[in-house]
Amino acid sequence: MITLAHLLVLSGILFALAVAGVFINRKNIILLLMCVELLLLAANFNFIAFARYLGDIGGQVFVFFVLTVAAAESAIGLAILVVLFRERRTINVEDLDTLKG
Amino acid sequence: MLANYLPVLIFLVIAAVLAGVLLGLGSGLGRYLSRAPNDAAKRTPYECGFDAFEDTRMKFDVRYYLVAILFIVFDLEIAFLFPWAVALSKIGLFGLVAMGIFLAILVVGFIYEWKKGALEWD
Amino acid sequence: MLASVSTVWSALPAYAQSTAWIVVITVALIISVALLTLWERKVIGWIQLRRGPNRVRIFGLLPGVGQPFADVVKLLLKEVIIPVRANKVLFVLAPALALIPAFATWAVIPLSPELVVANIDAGLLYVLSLTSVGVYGIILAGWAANSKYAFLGAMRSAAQIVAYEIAMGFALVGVLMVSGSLNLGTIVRTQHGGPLSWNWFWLLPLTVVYFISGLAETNRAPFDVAEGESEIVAGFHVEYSGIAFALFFLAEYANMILISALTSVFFFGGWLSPLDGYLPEGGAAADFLMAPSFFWLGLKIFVFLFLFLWLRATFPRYRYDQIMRLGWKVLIPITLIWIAVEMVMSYNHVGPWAT
Amino acid sequence: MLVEVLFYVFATILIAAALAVIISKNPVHAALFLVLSFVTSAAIWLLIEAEFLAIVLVLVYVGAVMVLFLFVVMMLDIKVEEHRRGFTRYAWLGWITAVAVIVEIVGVVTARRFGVDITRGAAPWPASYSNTQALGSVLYTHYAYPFELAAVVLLVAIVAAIALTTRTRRGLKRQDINRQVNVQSTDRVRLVKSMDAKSP
Repeated sequence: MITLAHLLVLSGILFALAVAGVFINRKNIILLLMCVELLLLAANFNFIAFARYLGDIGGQVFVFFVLTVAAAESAIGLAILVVLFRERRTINVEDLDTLKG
Repeated sequence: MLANYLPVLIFLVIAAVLAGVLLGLGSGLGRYLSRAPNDAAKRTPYECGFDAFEDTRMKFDVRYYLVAILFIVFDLEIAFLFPWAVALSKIGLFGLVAMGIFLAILVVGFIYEWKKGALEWD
Repeated sequence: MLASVSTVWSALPAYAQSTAWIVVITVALIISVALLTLWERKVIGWIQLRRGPNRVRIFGLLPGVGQPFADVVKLLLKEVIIPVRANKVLFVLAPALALIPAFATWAVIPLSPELVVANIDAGLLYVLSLTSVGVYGIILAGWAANSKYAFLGAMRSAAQIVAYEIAMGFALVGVLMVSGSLNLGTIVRTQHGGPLSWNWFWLLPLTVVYFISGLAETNRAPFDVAEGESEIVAGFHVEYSGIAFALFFLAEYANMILISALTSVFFFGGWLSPLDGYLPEGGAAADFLMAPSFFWLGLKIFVFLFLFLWLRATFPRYRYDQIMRLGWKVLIPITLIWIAVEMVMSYNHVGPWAT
Repeated sequence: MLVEVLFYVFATILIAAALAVIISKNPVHAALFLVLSFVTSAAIWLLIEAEFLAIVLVLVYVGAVMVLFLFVVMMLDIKVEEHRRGFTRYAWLGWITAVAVIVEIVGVVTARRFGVDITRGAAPWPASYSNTQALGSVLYTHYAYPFELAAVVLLVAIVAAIALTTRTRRGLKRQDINRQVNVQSTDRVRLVKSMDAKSP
């Protein structure tokens, strides 16, 4: 029997790994975007778990919207990345400091 | 519900096993029977007989990315249409109008895409 | 004898029964693919006033029947060459990733009124998502080989498949609006009542769109620019040899059979009989012809497979920009318009919504 | 029983894949491990009977978003090893944060019970329950406004992607099908009287 605790702990571990990923890969935008996807996945786990165990479909509806926004986010994020790479030949976060005061 | 999904899992596993067995059997037999020396000429990537004089990775037209990006958006649109089509008989006129507005907004995007020439390949 | 087999069969647990069916389906698919390659070469030969393969016999049977089996043996015995600087793991993984979705999709296809391996509620979604996973085999094959032609071919194929998947998805939404269920068995059952109540009648534009997208999705002629021999040799699998190449080949042909089966299920009534209600009652033959059965699904699949081959023999290859234009500017608008038409029809209770 | 075993198997694969995503050297491998984590997540969502979302996750994320990621990673050919230099500077901070987050979450989960008994399984759905239909019957009615907002978000994504990436190139020859189809013989061929034609 899978219980709510199982899922919450699993999503917690996933979330923690994703946070660690953001720290470890803080120079490479594309890996940062991947870590953000993992973060959102962990959040979605919680929504789905609670939707199931509280018997409320609203949580699933919310996951659907999170998926939508996250997909749109990565679409635009990668579009920016492609344009950036064509202009600068780099995606290193530290080289992208033109807007720095 | 879960019992219905068990055969899907079994099928996925059997398909993977099939691929693995064929690959293992084929490459094992092939290596056992191969006579030709395993030299560099045999194992270089195909390039019409020339030596490869450039890196394989090259600059790609930005339209390839654009196709993939637009695919994400339209895929989501399709994902939103599925439960709607299934629940069509239950949600009545309100649901019909809601989807009408949804599609209208996205058709605006589609027309923009068309007018901007994002769909032209040249 | 038969009775004892059936008692043993029904004593088996459900998972053992489905495993047995899965093995049967897998073996049947592989044999069908072998025969399909022969049939393809024969049909195209006849269209071009040639004989096609006519040398290799098995057991003195029809000339040519042994050809695909001889091919299988040859492919099994050839060496699999892994090019230098290729990514070995991904290079080997790619053909498996192409093969798995082409086979596993069959789990949800209703083969006869009683027989479907996995009677899942979201069958259509499952089909669509496995189709979209099939792209990975192609992308990885092109990238892992570290060859220019392979990479170009892979990117072309991937962009093309992705573009036509949208049209495919929209066409399926049209089917869903009629049937109101994602379960493929239910989709077939809602079409009962003779050929004119099958979905193609009210969804004719979507039927055409779906079949054309299916052609493009399987990278078949006339949409086979990815492997246009005159341009980039064999496309994404140019570096593959022996059994690794054979797996891509198997996946492509299994996908053709799959698309034919799906077209029959979604638009042509699957296992329903086209003669239902048209023959006089009584008599074993008439009963068989009017009853829904696997026979009818098989016949429909065969017809669509023939269409695949016929189209290949007839049409010249499209140019890449023409393919993209057809997908984005013709097929997608048609499906969107037809969904709008269906919305009006369902509101006014016309056609399939009449009850 | 089988469900539990499958849950543990998938959960292990998921965590291993997520770990591989954040530490792998090659971005293509990272993307593929991310695909693996999405697939196993979908399997776990299926185990708790969120059928529709599980398959949509595969359809949209594995089938579309990750394809775009792979396109970008493969075609831009980003050499990550260079960017990797000096990543250890903050790595310890990352791991500490990770451990802290895990400890916190486990603590919160065991201490507070969210008004449900977290050690018990969920009540099974009735036999006629259809996840997709249940979702559909609220999504377009009760959640109609967020639903329309989703359309606007997608519209913004389309517009932004096109505005960012397309630039018009001049001097290209394009095929105009209408012109080709409507061409008349007089547009292409000019008949002239031959000088030495004998008049009949």
